[in-house]
Amino acid sequence: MTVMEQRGGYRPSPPPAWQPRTDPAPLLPDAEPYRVLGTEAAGKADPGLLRRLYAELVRGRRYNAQATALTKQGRLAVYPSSTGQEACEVAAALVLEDRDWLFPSYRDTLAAVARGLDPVEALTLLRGDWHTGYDPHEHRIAPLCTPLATQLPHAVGLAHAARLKGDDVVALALVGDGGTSEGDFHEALNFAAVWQAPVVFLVQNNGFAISVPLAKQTAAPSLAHKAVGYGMPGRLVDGNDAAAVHQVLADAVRHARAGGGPTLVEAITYRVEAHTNADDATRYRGDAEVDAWRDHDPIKLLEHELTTRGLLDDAGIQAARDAAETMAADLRERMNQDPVLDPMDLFAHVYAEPTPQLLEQRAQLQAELEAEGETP
Amino acid sequence: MTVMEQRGGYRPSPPPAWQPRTDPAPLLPDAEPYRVLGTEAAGKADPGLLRRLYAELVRGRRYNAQATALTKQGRLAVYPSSTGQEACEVAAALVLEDRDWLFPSYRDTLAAVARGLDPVEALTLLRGDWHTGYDPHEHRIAPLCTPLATQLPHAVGLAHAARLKGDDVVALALVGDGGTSEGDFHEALNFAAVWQAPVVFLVQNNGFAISVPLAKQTAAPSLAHKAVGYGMPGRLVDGNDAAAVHQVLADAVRHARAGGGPTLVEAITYRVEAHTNADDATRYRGDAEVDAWRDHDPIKLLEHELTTRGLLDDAGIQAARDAAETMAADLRERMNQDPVLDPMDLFAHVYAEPTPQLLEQRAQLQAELEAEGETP
Amino acid sequence: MTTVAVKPATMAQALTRAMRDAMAADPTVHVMGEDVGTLGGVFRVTDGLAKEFGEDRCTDTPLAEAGILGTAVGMAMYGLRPVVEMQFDAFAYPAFEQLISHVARMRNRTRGTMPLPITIRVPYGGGIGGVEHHSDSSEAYYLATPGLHVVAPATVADAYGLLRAAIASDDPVVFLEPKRLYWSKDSWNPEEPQSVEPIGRAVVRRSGRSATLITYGPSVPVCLEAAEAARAEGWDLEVVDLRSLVPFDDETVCASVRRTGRAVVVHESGGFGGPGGEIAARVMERCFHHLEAPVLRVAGFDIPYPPPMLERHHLPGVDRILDAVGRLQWEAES
Amino acid sequence: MTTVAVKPATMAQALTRAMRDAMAADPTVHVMGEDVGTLGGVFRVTDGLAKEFGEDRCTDTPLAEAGILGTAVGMAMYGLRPVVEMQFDAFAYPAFEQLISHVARMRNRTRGTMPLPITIRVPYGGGIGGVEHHSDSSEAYYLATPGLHVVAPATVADAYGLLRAAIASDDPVVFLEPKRLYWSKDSWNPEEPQSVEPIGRAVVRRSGRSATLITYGPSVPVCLEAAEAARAEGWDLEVVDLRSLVPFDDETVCASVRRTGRAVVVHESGGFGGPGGEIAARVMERCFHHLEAPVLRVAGFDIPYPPPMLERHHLPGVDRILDAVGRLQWEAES
Ligand SMILES: Cc1ncc(C[n+]2csc(CCOP(=O)(O)OP(=O)(O)O)c2C)c(N)n1
Ligand SMILES: Cc1ncc(C[n+]2csc(CCOP(=O)(O)OP(=O)(O)O)c2C)c(N)n1
Ligand SMILES: [Mg+2]
Ligand SMILES: [Mg+2]
Repeated sequence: MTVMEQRGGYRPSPPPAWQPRTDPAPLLPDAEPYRVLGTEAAGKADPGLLRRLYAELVRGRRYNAQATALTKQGRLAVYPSSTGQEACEVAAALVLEDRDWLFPSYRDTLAAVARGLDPVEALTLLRGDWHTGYDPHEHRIAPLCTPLATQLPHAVGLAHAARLKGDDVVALALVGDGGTSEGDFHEALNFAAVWQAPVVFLVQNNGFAISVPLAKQTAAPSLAHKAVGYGMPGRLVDGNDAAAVHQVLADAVRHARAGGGPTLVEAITYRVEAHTNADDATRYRGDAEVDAWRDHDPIKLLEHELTTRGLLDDAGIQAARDAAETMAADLRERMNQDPVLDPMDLFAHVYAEPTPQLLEQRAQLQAELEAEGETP
Repeated sequence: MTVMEQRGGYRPSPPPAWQPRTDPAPLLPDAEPYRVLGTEAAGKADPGLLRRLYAELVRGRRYNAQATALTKQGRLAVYPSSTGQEACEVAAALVLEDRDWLFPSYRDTLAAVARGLDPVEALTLLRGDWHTGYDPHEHRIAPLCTPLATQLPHAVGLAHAARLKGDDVVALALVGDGGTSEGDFHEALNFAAVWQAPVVFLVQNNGFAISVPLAKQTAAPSLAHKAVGYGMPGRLVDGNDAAAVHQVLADAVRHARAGGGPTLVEAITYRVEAHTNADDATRYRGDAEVDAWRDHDPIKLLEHELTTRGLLDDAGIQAARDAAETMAADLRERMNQDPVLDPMDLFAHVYAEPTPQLLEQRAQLQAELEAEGETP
Repeated sequence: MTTVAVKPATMAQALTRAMRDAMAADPTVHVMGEDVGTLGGVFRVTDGLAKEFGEDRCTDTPLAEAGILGTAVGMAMYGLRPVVEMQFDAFAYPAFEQLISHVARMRNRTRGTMPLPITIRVPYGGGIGGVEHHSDSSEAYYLATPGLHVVAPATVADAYGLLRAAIASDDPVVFLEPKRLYWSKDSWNPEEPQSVEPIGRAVVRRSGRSATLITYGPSVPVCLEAAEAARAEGWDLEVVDLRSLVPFDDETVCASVRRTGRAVVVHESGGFGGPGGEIAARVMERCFHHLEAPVLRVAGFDIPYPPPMLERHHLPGVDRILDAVGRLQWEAES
Repeated sequence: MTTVAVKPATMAQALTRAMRDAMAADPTVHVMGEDVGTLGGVFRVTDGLAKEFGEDRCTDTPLAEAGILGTAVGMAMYGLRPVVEMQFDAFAYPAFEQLISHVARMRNRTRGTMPLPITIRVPYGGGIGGVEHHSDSSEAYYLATPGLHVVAPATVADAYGLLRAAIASDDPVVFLEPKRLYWSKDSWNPEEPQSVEPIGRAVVRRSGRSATLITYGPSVPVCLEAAEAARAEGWDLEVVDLRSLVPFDDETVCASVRRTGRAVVVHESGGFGGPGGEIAARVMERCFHHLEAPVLRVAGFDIPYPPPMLERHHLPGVDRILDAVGRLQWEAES
């Protein structure tokens, strides 16, 4: 074939199959975190919900303080506090229906408690008597997850399975800013979007992954911007504004329930305390930063709104505090009792039926304990 | 503290630390893949470069055909052809300086060959006599990488190390559309952006990961949109337009070299042949789709441009074809010779010094071979 | 009754049939992985399942192994029975954190309230001329992970029976499919009703008096061949096919070794830190006074899996097995 | 000369010192990982390095272990010597594909032209009351991966000497740091010039005639304690500290067992498929006719690592070791 023939016969064509699959514009988060408290939107919020959020925030703050105190008394091995992040924890719990599932990370015992889990059961992992202190099916709360971001694909799989079964179930998964760097975050979000699974991802961006500040974690405009790369909407919210977090999550849950697929929500918040009681935060951050955030406090914000609008008075505040004290006293008392342990549990749940090898080992331990006189 | 006191003393403050870290707008890819051939931009392109690209495309197509033929003759264990994707392969090779590094995936032997690697060395992995048939340092080509996306963090680390050393080195890493779903893709891009490493990621979106079409791989507006979530620019380019791919990559390389950090480029192309010679593509796609893409062929596109503009005549076309035939004949002849194998190589490179255990095993094999009379 | 001439089936076909039967019997069984749907898998082991049961039951996933196994965990939490295909052994590595930290431990973590009945199918082992990363034997990693069952069939019938058992198991099972036996055939008749083979029972594939070859998966046919060849040397070898590495059938293995007094463990996986050490140590612990010689091991070398043209030097073959048998201190015999 | 009273240092301090000295001696040594910079690591083992050498030499990475190890591979390709910290053993699992498919194989893949001198520091083992995923013993995975060296110090001096050797090695080294020995002290004097301890040599920590305890890492002090306690029972136990699992020092181990005729392998890692099987099998293969009894194993149970309040039942302790020694068929003695 000569050049002439070619020139006559061939017309360059555009790439055939390609077209933008979705319009990115609606996926992009707003430039500023969404806020309700102190804005006009607060007027439209349900006062009952706001009061409920307030009561839970106060209880949550007290719960965090009590759990931290228990580490000092040697009653908890370790406690990663969510003080300062209560708005996220509480909103995540309250936004779900009973039939929905919550996938907490290791820091989110409060979300589990706010959803109705007995605080003692929530703290079993951190006390050290067993890994997960509750039956996940009872409150539809997956085990508190220690390996970061690994719970996210679980949430996607569960939501997908529910949808396949035709059940109206949404999964809400919590993860930290640090956790977004893990490959599992990426794979989970991608699967969710491809499967259009009814799942909501809530990133609590509390500024730090232990000592590592967000600037060393990502160069993205915001973590919510990651959503675009999966084809799901990204939303930014003030994570200390309980009303805003609740509203953004409620929208995302509704969207998922209606078959609209997953949403990524980034809540801007702050870890006011150290990473855990074992951490020394002065090594990596100054007091000024912490103080600034203490001012933008979730309880203060909501209390201000409620009192200003006459929805809460001193009696109401006192009632919330009393309820929190009751919870704390009960928790303190029950955590001060030594848990009853059975060493044979080591072998009881490894398999549905223990292997012959495990039975041998069980017998060995049994004999040892009998020799020690530990068991009858 | 009473409500009144609080109301007087506390003013809600905005979240203190947060601000959008970068403006997302310049990171977003254009709505349409960038094209040069057949557009005004072609007039500004360097004719010498276009002719060089053309010669390499013709040679590359011939190389692909020859390698596939070698599988039929049992001279290659397997060959994943890049027929139809030559524009990406060739542009990736030509855009780099000698001191830069190329990180190919398993499909990218052509990119390595276009960069100057002996085709026989490039094909060693697929012939089966050794894993990597060349010294990566010689041409600064990392080993062809089989586990998908795992080469991407390598590219980031190398580029980062070069920058730390003060060397002017850019790394260009190739990956497929399927590979973007792996966690390593995510982690590599994030590290690159946080470190502002001089690295360019080229995704060859050829429509399929073996049998799985892009629609089952991602719901994103485009793969280039993933860049936003890392805070790096995303670029879309017509992957069959060699001039466009070269230009977009050249811009990205220049940007990286100048300290501007990484870029993600998505090239829209098509895998015209089956996944490998062992694959049966009729199981998952129809002829019509393939035919449409055959029309939007990288060689045809560039040939049309060059001939239309009088930059190439029949003699030039013939010269390119002849050069390709010479390469193919040489490759055929050399691949038809049995490689010389030394079974003792199995133990030679596992460690800098073989362990005592390996020395024992080496002696065992040696004895076996002597018993068989295989070695002197 | 009429007798019908039946074409013997391959192991691959038996595996397909096992999944098909399981899916037909139990709507919670879901197959998932890379290319398992439309294509039917790169080894065609899931061929036809998407067509018969729909893409929701046999799903082409995105290309991400941790994502595949991680979402399977979530599906199992909700009551499904995922059967996951890892395309090749080395491509299961990205999923190791999900495997070790969750799949193997979720039941234990939750005191049995959240079992994960997941089957992880891993085409494994070498001998197929595959390029790097396509021929690993990774069972050592699975063995050392409590909470997993680890199974490897060697016959067509076991491929069916054990895969049915794996899918029916309430525990996670790593199901190792010897790649180079995919196209092997034996007397298995696909037209007959098939039976489930309980996990955890070794079987004596060949009786013998001189010594025991303890093996599993792709090395079983090699050991049977070696046993045939050994007759010429005057050895009558017994061959034990473990079928399941976890749980381990000490009873069958030790009964054999106590009878023969000598044993060689044979597997393709690397020797150092491989299954053979565990097996040899167990046999020694339990049969010490019956042993006429140390339990020897014939295994792959302690090297990365070799390129195709050199793999035959790496794989345990008949000669290497006979050589080991010859070193079982027969001098002491008379 | 004046004698100065020197405070003994902890193992953590010796490790810090090893990195500091290596970084000072060789500008290509780079430390990287989660929280290793500003914080100095969650165990403070990298304390002060970022301050002394700058953040480019001791870098807080994003939170992604595959990314950490994967970028370290690239850095090593360019001539650096990365020292990677995995925050806890179980958090190395996400990096397994990079470890197995690249770190362990790159030298072999490229016929030695692309060595990867990477040290992977893994705080490992239990006994510190850590919640789930913080106390694993993962050495079985590393042992079964040809191309890696696997090292575990048990003394402060070895922590220094072996880490220096690991960093200087042209091969990748998985360096297992027994978490519960981080705060242990011994006679190591940080003011003295320190020496590098070549990788691959076991050492007899205590001589004895009755039987050999073969061990490493966190179980070394436990075995020494057991050996002391055993005197009351009339046993004089020898304790061999392996120090390096790969390469394995068959010579030292077998010399000891040939002397004593009896051996127990002790480690925290799970028994089934754990290092003990390999070690017992090797000893049997090499010392069969010297053995008065089977080589026994005392290991962690084959269970996921237990919660803190139950871990003492899981960990091999003095009693369990003595019990095993008691089962070494002493009746046959007289
Ligand atoms: C896979 C994995 N790597 C490392 C760790 C150790 N680790 C525990 S918490 C933590 C920081 C988490 O940061 P972020 O995700 O922001 O959550 P936050 O602690 O702020 O709630 C790290 C590194 C872990 N748990 N899992
Ligand atoms: C980690 C990993 N998983 C699976 C595979 C098997 N595999 C080889 S190629 C391929 C498809 C790759 O698709 P894509 O990334 O789009 O590249 P392309 O083949 O189109 O060039 C798969 C699944 C692999 N090589 N590595
Ligand atoms: Mg955080
Ligand atoms: Mg592709």
